[in-house]
Formats: sequence, structure tokens, C-alpha cells
Amino acid sequence: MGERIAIVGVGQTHHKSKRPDVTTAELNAEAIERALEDAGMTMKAIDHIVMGSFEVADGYHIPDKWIIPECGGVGKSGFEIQNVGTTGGVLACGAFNLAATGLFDAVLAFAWQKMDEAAGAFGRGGGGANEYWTGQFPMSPITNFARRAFAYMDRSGCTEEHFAMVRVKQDQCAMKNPHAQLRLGLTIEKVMTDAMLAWPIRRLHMCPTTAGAAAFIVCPERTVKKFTDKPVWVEDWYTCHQGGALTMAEDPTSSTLAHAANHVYKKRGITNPKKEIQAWEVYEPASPAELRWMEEVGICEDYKAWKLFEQDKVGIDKEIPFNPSGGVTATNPIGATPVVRLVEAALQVRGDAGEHQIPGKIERALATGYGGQGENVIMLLRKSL
Amino acid sequence: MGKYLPEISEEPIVVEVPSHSSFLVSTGATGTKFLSAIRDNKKLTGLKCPSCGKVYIPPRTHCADCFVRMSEWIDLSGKGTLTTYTVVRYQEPYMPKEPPYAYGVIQMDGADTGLVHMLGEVDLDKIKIGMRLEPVFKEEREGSILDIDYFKPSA
Amino acid sequence: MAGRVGIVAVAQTKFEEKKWTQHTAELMYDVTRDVMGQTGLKFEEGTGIDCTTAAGYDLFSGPAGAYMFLGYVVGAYQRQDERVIEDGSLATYYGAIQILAGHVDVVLLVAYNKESQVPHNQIEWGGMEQIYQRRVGLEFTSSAGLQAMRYINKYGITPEQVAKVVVKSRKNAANNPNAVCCDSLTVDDVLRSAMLCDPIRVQEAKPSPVDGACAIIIASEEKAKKLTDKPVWITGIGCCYDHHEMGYRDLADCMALEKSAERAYKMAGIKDPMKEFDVAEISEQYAYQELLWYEGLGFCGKGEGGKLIDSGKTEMGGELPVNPSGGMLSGLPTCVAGMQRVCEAALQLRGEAGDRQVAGAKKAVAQGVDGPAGQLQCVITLEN
Amino acid sequence: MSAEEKKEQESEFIQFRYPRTVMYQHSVGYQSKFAHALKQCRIIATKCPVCGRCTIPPRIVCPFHHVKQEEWVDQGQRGRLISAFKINFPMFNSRTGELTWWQNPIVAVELEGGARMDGWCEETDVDKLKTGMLLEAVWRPEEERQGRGDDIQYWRPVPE
Repeated sequence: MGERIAIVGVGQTHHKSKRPDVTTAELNAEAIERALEDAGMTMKAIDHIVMGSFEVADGYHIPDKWIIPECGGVGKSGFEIQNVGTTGGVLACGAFNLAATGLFDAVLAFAWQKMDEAAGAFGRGGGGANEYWTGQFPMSPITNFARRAFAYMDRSGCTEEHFAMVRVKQDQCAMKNPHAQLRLGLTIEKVMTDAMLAWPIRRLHMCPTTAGAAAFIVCPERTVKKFTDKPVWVEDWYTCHQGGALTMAEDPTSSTLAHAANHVYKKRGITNPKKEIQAWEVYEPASPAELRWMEEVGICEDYKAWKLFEQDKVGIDKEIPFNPSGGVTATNPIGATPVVRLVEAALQVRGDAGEHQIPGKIERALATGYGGQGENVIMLLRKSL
Repeated sequence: MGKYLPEISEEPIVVEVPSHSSFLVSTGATGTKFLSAIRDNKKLTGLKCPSCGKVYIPPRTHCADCFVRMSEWIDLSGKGTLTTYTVVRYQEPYMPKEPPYAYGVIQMDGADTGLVHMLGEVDLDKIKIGMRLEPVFKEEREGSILDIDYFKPSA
Repeated sequence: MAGRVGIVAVAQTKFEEKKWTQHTAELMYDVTRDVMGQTGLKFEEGTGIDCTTAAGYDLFSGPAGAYMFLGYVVGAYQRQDERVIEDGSLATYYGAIQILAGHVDVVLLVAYNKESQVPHNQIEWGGMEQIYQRRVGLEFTSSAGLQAMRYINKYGITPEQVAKVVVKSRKNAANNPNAVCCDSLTVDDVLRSAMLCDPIRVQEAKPSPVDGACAIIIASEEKAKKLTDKPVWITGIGCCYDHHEMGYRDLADCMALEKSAERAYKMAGIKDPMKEFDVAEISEQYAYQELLWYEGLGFCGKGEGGKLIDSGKTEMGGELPVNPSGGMLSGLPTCVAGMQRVCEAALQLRGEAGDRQVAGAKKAVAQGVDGPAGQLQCVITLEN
Repeated sequence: MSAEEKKEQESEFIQFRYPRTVMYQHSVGYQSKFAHALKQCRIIATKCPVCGRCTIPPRIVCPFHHVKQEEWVDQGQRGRLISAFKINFPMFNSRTGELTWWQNPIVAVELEGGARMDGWCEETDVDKLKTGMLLEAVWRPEEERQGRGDDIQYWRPVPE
């Protein structure tokens, strides 16, 4: 392994549905300003940058080029990483790799999405490899998760009400998070009567469109002390993609998350993730997905997660502190979402999450990124190494 | 099942697929202020960095060198000097004018940067680096950089 | 540098104007299969290829998340996979970083592009700053025009000197079976061709569209030695951003390239690039850029690019042959170009460059570029 | 002017749009055979020589085994329903540039040959669709078939 690395500063914007008061570049600058302030450093200390967004949703070609000058990147090393919804996760791994080489003193990573500028981007549908085939079907994350939820209900025996329970729990968490976009004060009835997008996905079940950005700074061990006395160590990271093969999967509810999580657990000797990891920030683009993801990261057996909600075991101060920030159904600046997960997980480890802080000592936290039809990124954080 | 089908043609085909999109661009508070000054007062303005003193046009919120927020607006005369130019001789659907026409980088008086815009009222063969230029505004202005029709040689 | 990173296999397709019979996936498959065949590696974490890193532009490939539907071709199925949306040289850069980080040992790098699928100017127009530059219709070609005019005027570069780059490129490309354009041209032929975007003439611009792909397998020092008898070592890497706005920078300088080169040379311990390198493969989308990049790479002083081409030192057989393969002017797709430069440099150092071989090449430099007027630069130094 | 556009203009901050139409010319390459088959009302799929999985749309390699798939297998005209959903909101259609309502549900079908594919369903009431039910392809008339996915007009539920 290369050098040990730690996150020394994090920052995110107050996520909103529309931000006409800033350009995409200025939105990023806001998040970066906060990350630098959090780390107590100036832009001069940064010597490598890595950034990204889901650019087709933005409608720009290689947007890093015109965003970088606003973000203090002129004269610095850097490049853009992109991979649909996991963009933020893949670029976070990029930043970890850069820091772990020990070649750089401080690496800044940021990601963004300004969904208010990208009306209808997701109707673009289809995929590059299958352009003349799937392009005729209106495929989007909504249809993707409708399909997953349909199969999940079929296999697990849970009902729509359980999905509503998940959504209400997420909202309760989001209410305590000042950065979250949707803070609605939901009840099960409200969710159950919301507009149906594609059975069984209701509008409230789906992640919103968000204008937001998030940034963090990661350093190799030798420079960590210079910037902070509360470093968040990065224990491991792993990307796992499956290239749009959802229709081929034996189990349409599954993603690569279980594979990725098991890989990291094995490498790190984690045998009981439920006990050994105290904070979870998992990218669930729709509330039914949260159930499946809980099973895939090893919190409970397959198709049993809905019972945990029935028993009221999930919440910030409950047995399973899953997505204390309110998760993706509350805030979703697509490209930046995995970075938001990472930022929130780091805040939990530091004990700086404020109202949505999980009580007790957080030794380990797990953040993930999700994209496309089952692409996943795992980021494992620790308080001490 | 599992029958091999030799009779189907394997001749490669090419398909045409149109992709329509309509993306919104926010100019933000800074851009709006700059563009409104052009629209309402035919005035070009720049932002000055409180740290290094550099004046930027087109403006941006953060100084590219110092990464500090800028808030001091400077009125510019709009006049400037041509530092480089090019004549576009091919046609694309997004071009604002009929080619051939010229782009120039105009180093603005009172600013440390140049502005890219089109050149007009000048013979394309007679454009010279170093020539003095001033903006020509459109009659109907909507709050866009295209409210400046082009830059012309100033007397 | 913690350890060295070695190139163990390279592959490229033939580059053609329009590969209309082949799907993008087929191009990627061909090169992937080729490098896997050379090394005998399979997609197995720990014992085979650990990770894929691709370079490709989604908007060139088609609809949303195009790479998501192509990744499986290069083995990115339930495995580690990363993608930079930059020139291929930066995928190489990032691949090396991953190995130096100790996170993986063997990385498959793939760059692909089918320019023929889209009107590339229109896509690149979407890559400009949105409010002031894109609005006036500026894109990468006209940006290059602005840079060329500034450069030739500031330093008195003559049209003949720029044309010589094209002549050299075509002459070298005749020895490269993968090149698109290898017709023999004279300086007069180039200067007689139509103006594209003053002062750039049609013959002085990269032929477009061009389709193709290339792949590289890189490995940690220990594994590289096991995988091949002729590893090519990546000794230095560097990249740097410049301003985007044309008016914010002096277009006749290439600060980003100077800094990238400085970073890579420092890592590799290169002090006199002109003397120490035996061959250079650089990304000149337009002829004037080769002269400007000479300066940025430290082959000559500022404003002396014209004199350097006049001296003949960068011709085949000269002190430092630049682009023995013909470079981008002989026809390479954007995005693939940077990685193909590394491929070519590696072939030179392995002594496998065929008719375009520079005898006894030991050290090489490859350079990639992305964005308008060389905004993002990447330099990679190699040694055998 | 749509309500949306009106709101944009009323914002205190200046906003504007870049409408764009890009014509993609995709080389279909190895998938061409699949398109030609559709014109003949046949569904064929590539088959992995290692695991025997059939894939639609055809893939050049099996994602699981990374071996070239050169064998084409006829998939028949019938299949079983895996999942179904109906979209109850208009979605932006990039091919027309307009918001479009789709009345028919989208179904995933496992064909007799083993491959899975998406398609429209003739039955518009999603409640009547059950996993495992038998469906049959209904093709467009010959003059309308273009060798594309929607050459199959829809899948019709048929009795066992």
C-alpha cells in the first residue's frame, strides 16, 4: 500500500432545487471555499485537483475546462473523472489514489450538478452501445427503480407501506440536516397518497433534482497534522461497475454493492459489518433501494430489511443509523451525491454532524456511490488507524 | 431453438439518431450584473481582486490567481486594443454571423484581461494586431454578451 | 517516486476516416484483446488485470452515460473500473497514479473515439465557457486560430516554418501503417491550401473525422518485470491547467505545458530535454502547436520553435526526432491521441516501431492535450 | 411560451437557453445482423460459448466471461414476463425534443431462447400483468419495420 491518507476538510453547498444566482462554476467555488475553511488552508496549499459531474445531465462537453479557473485551478495539476451517478465516488477514489502516492501535499476533490439547468436530461434514454435499440424506450432512473422495486416486492413480500416507512425515516433525518434539500415533515399517509410515477415508485420515493456541489481535501499522512487535529482516515476504497447489464442479472433487485462491500470487508477483516461500522451513508436513489442496499452491505439477510423498519430499528439514534443525513431522496446533485455521502460520513466520524450526529463513538463509517444500472463505489472511513 | 441462422444479412448498417436538448444557463448574480450594465447602460464593467488588484472582464466571482471573492466593480470605457484575431471561414449552425467573419481578443483599457468578441466595420484583410477598438451595441438589447454587436476600429 | 510503473503491452487500431462497419465496442474489443493476448493476462483481481481506466468522451459516443454501456467490453464487469473524461494521456497519468498509490498492480488503459459519429465542432462548441465565449460562437477551432495568430505575430514565426511541420508529419506518416494521411506534400502545397481559420490552413489542421482506439497495460515494477522482457518505464508524469478564457492568458505562451513538463522532468531527473530525450511524440492538433509545444517542452527557448524546425533537428535522423509516427496531423482522433502518443513512444523504446524506428532510442517524452488552445496539458516521460 | 419559460424570464437573474440538435450517425457494426433479423420478424441474440447466456441487445463479448460471442441464436416469438411498469408522467423524448406521454407499460420479457429484452405491452392495465405470464410478439407491418427495437409493436398476453 501507499501512504496512509486522511480527509482534512469537507464542504458542501446548501442544496436547493434551483440556483439561478450562481453559475455552475460559482456553485463549485462555494463548496470549495467551505472545504478550505474547514481545513483551515488556502488554495495555495492545494497541489492537485480532481473533479467531475455527470456531464450529459449538465449538457456540457468537458466542463472542467471552464470551471477550473473559477475554482482556483489555474496552474495546478488536475483532471476530470466521470462515470454516470457514481462520478463523485469514482473521483473520490481518484483523490484517495492521488494522495496515497505521496507525490502531492494536498489534493482537492469536488463534484457538482446543477440540475436546474438540465431540464429533461434523463429522457435522453438509451445507451451508447445500444443506441438504435433501447433509445426507443423512455428509460431513466425512475423506470430503473420501478423495475427493481417491483421485483423486490415480489421476492420479499413487503408492501408499499414499507417503502413509505423508509421515506418517512429519511425525511425525519433530513429535517435535522440543514444542508438537505427536501425537508418536508412527511407522514406515511402523505407518502402513500403522493403522485404515482411508475408503480410502485411515487414522486416522493424518487431522488429530487438538485443544484449542489460538494468538496473535500485529502492529504497523505506526512502533511495531515499541518492542517487538522481531527483527521478522518481513509481505510479503503473500491469501485465496482457492471456496465448496464441489469437485464442480464439473475436477480433484478441486486447491484454490485454486495460484491464491492464483501471485497472491502474481506480485505479489512470486517466480519460483522453491522457492529463494526457505526455510521452508514449509502446512495439510495429511491427509497425502495434503501432496503435492498441495507441487505447488500450486510446489515441483514436478503429480503428482510423491511422488517427492521417494521420494528422501528432504523434511525439516527436507533440500532441501525442508516443515512442520518436524510440520504439521496432528500438531496441529489447527481455527480456530487457520492461526495455528499462521503462528506456526511466524515462529519459523523469527526462528531461534527450537529443535529443529525449519531450518538456514541463512531469508529468506522461507510459511504457509497451508485450510478447507472448497478455501478457502485465503497469508501470506508476510520477515526483512528 | 438454438438454430443457427445463416440467411440473415450481416451487412453493417449506420443509423441516424437525432438528439435534441435544451439546456438552461444561469448567468448568476455576477453575470447578471455585468450583462445588465450592457443592456441598460451600454456600459462595460470589470471586477477587481482585493488581493492582487487584477481587474477581470468578463467578470468572475473569484480571482483566478488568489481564489478570493471579488466585489469591487470597475467601470470601463469599453475601448481596447486588439491582441489577436482570427477569421472564421467555415460554416456551422451555431455561428452568430455569416462567415467569413472575425473574432478578436480585445485587451480592455483599465482591465488586466481581454474580451473575446467579433470584429466589424473593418476589411477582413486589414485587421491589425494593436489596432484600437470600441464596442457597437445593438438597438434591442436583452442582457447577453451579444448585445454588443461587434467591436469596430475607433478613430 | 515510490516505485516504477512499467508499460508491458500496447495496441492500437488502424486509424481511418470513417470506420462505418465497426461499432465503438468493436474498436475497444480489438485493442483490449490485443494487449491481453500479448501479456496472457485475464481479468482477475490480484493475479490478472486489477482495474480498467478508460478515456472517452460521452457526447462523442452517444446518449447518456455511453461508457456505462461500453465498459463491459474492456472487462469492467463487476470489477474496478475508472474513467477520465479527458485526453488519453491523462488516463495513462491516472493509471500510473493508481499503481503508485499501491492500490492496484496491473491496469488496463483504453482510449476510444469515433469522431465520425457526430459533427465534432458542434460538440466542442458545448465545451466552451457558457456565457461569454460559447455565446459568441467560439469553439476549439476558432480558439486555435486566435492562439496561432498571437503566436506567429509575437515571435515572428513565418508561414513556411508552420508549413514545414505538416510536410515533416506527412513524410513520417508514410512509414506508419496506422496513419490516415501520408501523402507527400511540399511547403508550397500546404501554403496553397484554403484558409480554415486565419492563419490556420486546412492542411495545417488535424484531419477530421478520424476513428480509432488504443490500449495499454501498465503494471507495478515487480509485475512488469515478470510480464515482459522489454518493459518501458514511466519515469515522470505531470499535468497542468491553464486559463480557459482566451482573454485571460497570453496565448503565445504555454504556461500549462511548461509546468507539466517541469513536474514530469523533475520526477524523472531530466535537466536538458533536447539532449536527453531520443524521441518525442507530441499532440499537435494544428501545425503551429508543434512549434509552440517545442518551447513548452523545453526543446528550445521561447519564440524559437520556428528556428528549431528550420534546423532539421526534429526531423527523422535529427538530434531529437519529433513525431516519427506522423503525429496528430497524420490523423488521430481527439481523446485517443494522447494515449496513442504514449503507445508510439513505448514502441520506439522497445525497438518495435518498424520503419519509423529511431535507432537506439532510450528515453522518450509523450505529450497530450485537451481543451481549447492547449488548456490542459499532460507530459509523460518514458525510459527503457 | 410555456409556464416554465415564463418563470425563467421573470427571474431576477438572467438565464438563457441553448437549444441544440445533434445528429448522431451510429455505426451499428456487429449488431447489424440483429437489426436485419427484426425486419424479418425474428429475434436473435448472441450467445456466450462459456456460460450459454443469450444477450439482447447483442453484445460483442459476454460480460461475465469476456469471450467473443459469435454464435447467434433464434429466440422465438414468445416469452415470460419478468417485470412491468407504466410511466405515469411525461418524459422528455430526445428524439423528438418534446415531452411525451407513454400509454403502454414497459415489460421485461424472458424469451424462449433465454435472452431478456424490453418491450411495450398491449395490455394497458398494469394490475392485470403478473410475473411469469406468457407474452407473444406483435410485429408492425413490414413497411413500418426499420430494424429497430420498436419493430415489435408490443407484447400481447396469451393464454397458456
